[in-house]
Amino acid sequence: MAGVLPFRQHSFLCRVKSPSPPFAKGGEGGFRHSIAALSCLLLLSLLALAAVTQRPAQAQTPHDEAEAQAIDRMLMCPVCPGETIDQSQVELARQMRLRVREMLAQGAGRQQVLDFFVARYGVEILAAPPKSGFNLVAWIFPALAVPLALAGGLLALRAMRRRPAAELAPVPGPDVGLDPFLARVDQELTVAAPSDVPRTGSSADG
Amino acid sequence: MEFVVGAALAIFSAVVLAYPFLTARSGVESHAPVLDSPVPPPELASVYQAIRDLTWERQAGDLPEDLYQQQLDAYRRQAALLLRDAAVYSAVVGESDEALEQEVATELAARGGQTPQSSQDTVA
Amino acid sequence: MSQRTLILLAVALPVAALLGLLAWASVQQKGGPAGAGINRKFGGVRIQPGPARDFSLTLLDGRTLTLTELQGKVVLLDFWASWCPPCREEAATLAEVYGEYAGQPVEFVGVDIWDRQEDALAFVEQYGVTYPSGVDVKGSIAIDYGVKGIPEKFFIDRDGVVRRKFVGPMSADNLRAVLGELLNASPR
Amino acid sequence: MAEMGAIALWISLALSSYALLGSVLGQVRHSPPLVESARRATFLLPLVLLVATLSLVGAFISRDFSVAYVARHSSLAMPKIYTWVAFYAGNEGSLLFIAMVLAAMAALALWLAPAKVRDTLPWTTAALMLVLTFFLAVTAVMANPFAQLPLVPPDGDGINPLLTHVGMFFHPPALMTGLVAIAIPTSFAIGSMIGGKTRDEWADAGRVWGLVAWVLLACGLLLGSWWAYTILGWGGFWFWDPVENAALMPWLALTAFIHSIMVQKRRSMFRMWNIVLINVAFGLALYGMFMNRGGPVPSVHSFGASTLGWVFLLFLGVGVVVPFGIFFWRFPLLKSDRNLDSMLSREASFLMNNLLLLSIAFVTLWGTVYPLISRLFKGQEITVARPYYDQVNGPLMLALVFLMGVGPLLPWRRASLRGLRERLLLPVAASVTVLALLAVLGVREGYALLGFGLCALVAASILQECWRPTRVRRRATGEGYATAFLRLAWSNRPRYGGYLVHLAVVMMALGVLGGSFFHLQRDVLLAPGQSTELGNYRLLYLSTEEVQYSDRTEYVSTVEVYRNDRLLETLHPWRVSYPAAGMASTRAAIRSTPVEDLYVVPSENQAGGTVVMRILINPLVWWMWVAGPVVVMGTLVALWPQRQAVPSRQPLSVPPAAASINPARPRDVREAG
Repeated sequence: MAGVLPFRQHSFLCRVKSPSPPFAKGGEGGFRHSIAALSCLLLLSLLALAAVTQRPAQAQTPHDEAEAQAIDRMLMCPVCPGETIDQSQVELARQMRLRVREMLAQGAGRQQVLDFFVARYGVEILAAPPKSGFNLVAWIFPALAVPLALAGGLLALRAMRRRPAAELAPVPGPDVGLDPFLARVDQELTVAAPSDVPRTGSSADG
Repeated sequence: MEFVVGAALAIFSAVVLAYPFLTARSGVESHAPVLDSPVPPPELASVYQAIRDLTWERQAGDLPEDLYQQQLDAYRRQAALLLRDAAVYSAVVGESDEALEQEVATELAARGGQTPQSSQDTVA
Repeated sequence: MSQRTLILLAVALPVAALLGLLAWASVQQKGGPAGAGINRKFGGVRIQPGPARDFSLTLLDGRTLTLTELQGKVVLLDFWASWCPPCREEAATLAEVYGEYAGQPVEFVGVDIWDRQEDALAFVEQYGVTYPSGVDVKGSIAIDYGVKGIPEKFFIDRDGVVRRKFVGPMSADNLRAVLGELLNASPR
Repeated sequence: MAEMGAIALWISLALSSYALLGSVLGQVRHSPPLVESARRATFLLPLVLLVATLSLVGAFISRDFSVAYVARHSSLAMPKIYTWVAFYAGNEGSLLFIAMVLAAMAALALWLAPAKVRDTLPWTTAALMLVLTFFLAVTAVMANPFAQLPLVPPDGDGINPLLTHVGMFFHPPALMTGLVAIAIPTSFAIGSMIGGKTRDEWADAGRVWGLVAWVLLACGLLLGSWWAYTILGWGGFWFWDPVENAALMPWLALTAFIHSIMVQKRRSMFRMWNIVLINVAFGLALYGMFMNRGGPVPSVHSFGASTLGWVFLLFLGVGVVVPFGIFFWRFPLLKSDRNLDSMLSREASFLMNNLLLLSIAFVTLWGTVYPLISRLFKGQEITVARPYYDQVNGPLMLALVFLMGVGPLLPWRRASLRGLRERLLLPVAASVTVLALLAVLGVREGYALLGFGLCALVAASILQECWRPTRVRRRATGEGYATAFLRLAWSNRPRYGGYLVHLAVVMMALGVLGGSFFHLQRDVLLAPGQSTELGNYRLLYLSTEEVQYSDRTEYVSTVEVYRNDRLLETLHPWRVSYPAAGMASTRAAIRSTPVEDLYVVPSENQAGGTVVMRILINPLVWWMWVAGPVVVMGTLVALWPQRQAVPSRQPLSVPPAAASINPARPRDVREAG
């Protein structure tokens, strides 16, 4: 029936080794196939392109300003819980942003600016804990936990695989008198889904 | 005024809640779920669904014919086994007579160390 | 151990630890999140004593004051703003206690932050503040002292070392106690 | 009005306690009337709570300031439309709201429960009622919205100005409803475990209600981002704030659950795993509620510290320990019927996706508790905010997007390597092409490149999965392409609904990538008549109009946007200052196109019409908001009831040959062995 045809074609597809132009394949199906693929590609590339067109424009912003904005996002505003000085509109945040720019203009580097504020406000001024000392714990946990979880998942999968697949293995229990029930299964499947009748042959019961 | 509405609400609730007890005492048929005639086991639906899935996947060209046939047969057999067990079970248990059901359960427990699934074994 | 016990332990231990931590943190928690930089309640803040950062402040009368000028005196550095209710609450007290220490090696400096010049002038007038005060326009003094809310006070001893930090409105008795302590600690 | 509400609240507390005790006792003592009576109580509850809700609404509308809650959250100046928002603006009202929606959803869930779970329904009822009783008890005893003031004030305090935004009409209710809706699939799981029906009986109800909670949370999160984007005035939409995380974590666990429950539905596998997942989601939801209501981590938009914290901590403990206790009690019954056929199968990819999602959830959880750990062991205050989460969760999310592209290509049971290679060909080609294109165009951020490449992979694989079976079906049936595709999708709704949601996720990913890697930002001080440039735009600031109201001053600015000296649009960003509340709120003016957003927001108004503006170009963020409706549509498609291949109900006759057989089911034999 219908299921056989596409199969051939796919094995043909498989022989196309390089991931190069999808329209290399012949046949009406392949052609349509590639149209769909192309349109998808086109859309995505256009979108990405749109994002990228901003790149040359970014050069218009002085380098220091981009850097200052990056630093703004690493410093919390001390008087408003949960906001960085980039986000906050209070006076103190404005003054801190100003100080960041002054320091950069005087030639300070990113780390120096951060250190300056840590010395005055404590580490909690940093939006993320520093990757040193005890605070490494904050960073190590995800780095350890995630591979462990994935490894655990793989182990669990292996354990689930160890026994032979139950449904394909002979089910314990006698098969006496199964035929009438098999017939009923076929009948119910036919009634439930007329269009997708599974083809069942007499070879089915064992 | 507000207290009247509140009281009315409380009385209405009480009546609705008391109704099942009243009907139960006066012998009117209770609304409690009754065990009706042998229900096909719930697993059956999922096996049928699996078969439809399988068919869909074969139609989509995901499955080689031999693998499809092999799995289809396995599923059909599983469904048939479920149907047969349900039929046999209901034949033995009869009209869901609780005493009989209990008897079968104990016998089974003695034989295989396993009780059949029923709402009764949850209470223990 | 069976699979069940293992899983049980793997779930129970972290959950117990988490619940314990949350309970501990809830006990610890004082007051709650600070509201937009206003310290309504009085309290001491533990600090590492260290040399005070120098600053220069343009006072309301136009003169310029630097911290080095005050070397040898016990200095109370008070951060305030005219719009802040607890600052208003303690303003008269501060002015009064300042008067008491006239003639002793004690100086108060009022640093007005996050505020406007004209409001500051009105405030000083209203509460009879006589000690040097000025507006920290760029906020550089506040940043140097790590001010997180107002009112906030720093006590600097006669050697120029920051000894104490307090938040919230301070009572006259508390003020006298701390000033006395610092005066006695390093008599010159 | 207030008395009636209070009475209704107490009646509902009595009803829910009765329903809880009644269903447990009725089940233990085999008393069908008691069980039935308890069931009726669950249907009465929404009705009684509706009375309570309406009386609070009535108190708001009639400006009854003798009710403390009304006085605190509304004022005479407040437009009546904001009653809806004021209702849940504080602890008391939001708890009543939660109780109301939980009661309504619980009644609906119990009413619609499939026959398969009927035997264990009383236990499910008990679990649901336990949750509801908790909320009602807290509302009635500790945070009663109907509490009266001894002296009636002439006017109320008014509503928090940040809440007067369209997003606030839907974002908090969606989040609260979503969080509490997780109780429903959890209760079905708990009910079936207590009742010993540990096969797949609960899988259908669990999936449906899991999806409902999931889509509600998704909408809540998106609307919250949109609100933050338009009103908070910093130009971003997500900050990994503790409150945002509180909703995100259960949503992640739910995402894992709605994938994994499909495996149980289709393949009778992952039984234990699904119960663990839904319990974890529920636990995380309770953790979120605890954090928002008096938790030890401050946040911009939490309800603030209160004594409720302890009660919610206790409830968190109970809500985690009890379900897991039941799980371990029923552990031996929860073995799956089937084994995994192959590591290279959809089942396996689902498990991996689950683990990734849970990893993100737990890393986020770790981030929220780390400050406490630092305080405990080092006595040092630490902030964990966006840069941390971006760094630790970013790679995980990319991995998730990758799985989203590959997972659907894997068939159930077992994939042949050859087949997989065939199916990966096109998506990988698409991905490589996009990558190459971007690299040629000069994109150098590794993350952004990888992200766009993975988006292409997912989009291409989804298109292929729509296209390939359509073609096959067309060949077989001779239908047109559209008909073939629609029939195909309709015959496998969970799958195609899922694809639609995946597409929406790709859109969101585009928004996130564009917004975080390619945005331009500038803060400028502008006097009227001055202009500034950003990107290809030139912005001319004309003027600011100042409007005084009794409680606020509104500053509406006019900015003309030019590109290549052509006027594109005139924008009106505005800012409102509330001197009494010491607050200000802004409304950004956004020129939004699929390519990029031009975002203008005034952050300070100075004398003489001078204004400090923040101007941003945020590429692709438009897609983020379009994704919302697509998520809802996809979920609706997936939820649309599937016509099951229902086993017929005709009596099962026993053929003579079979009558002599031992009725023990084969599976039982297997499990015993």
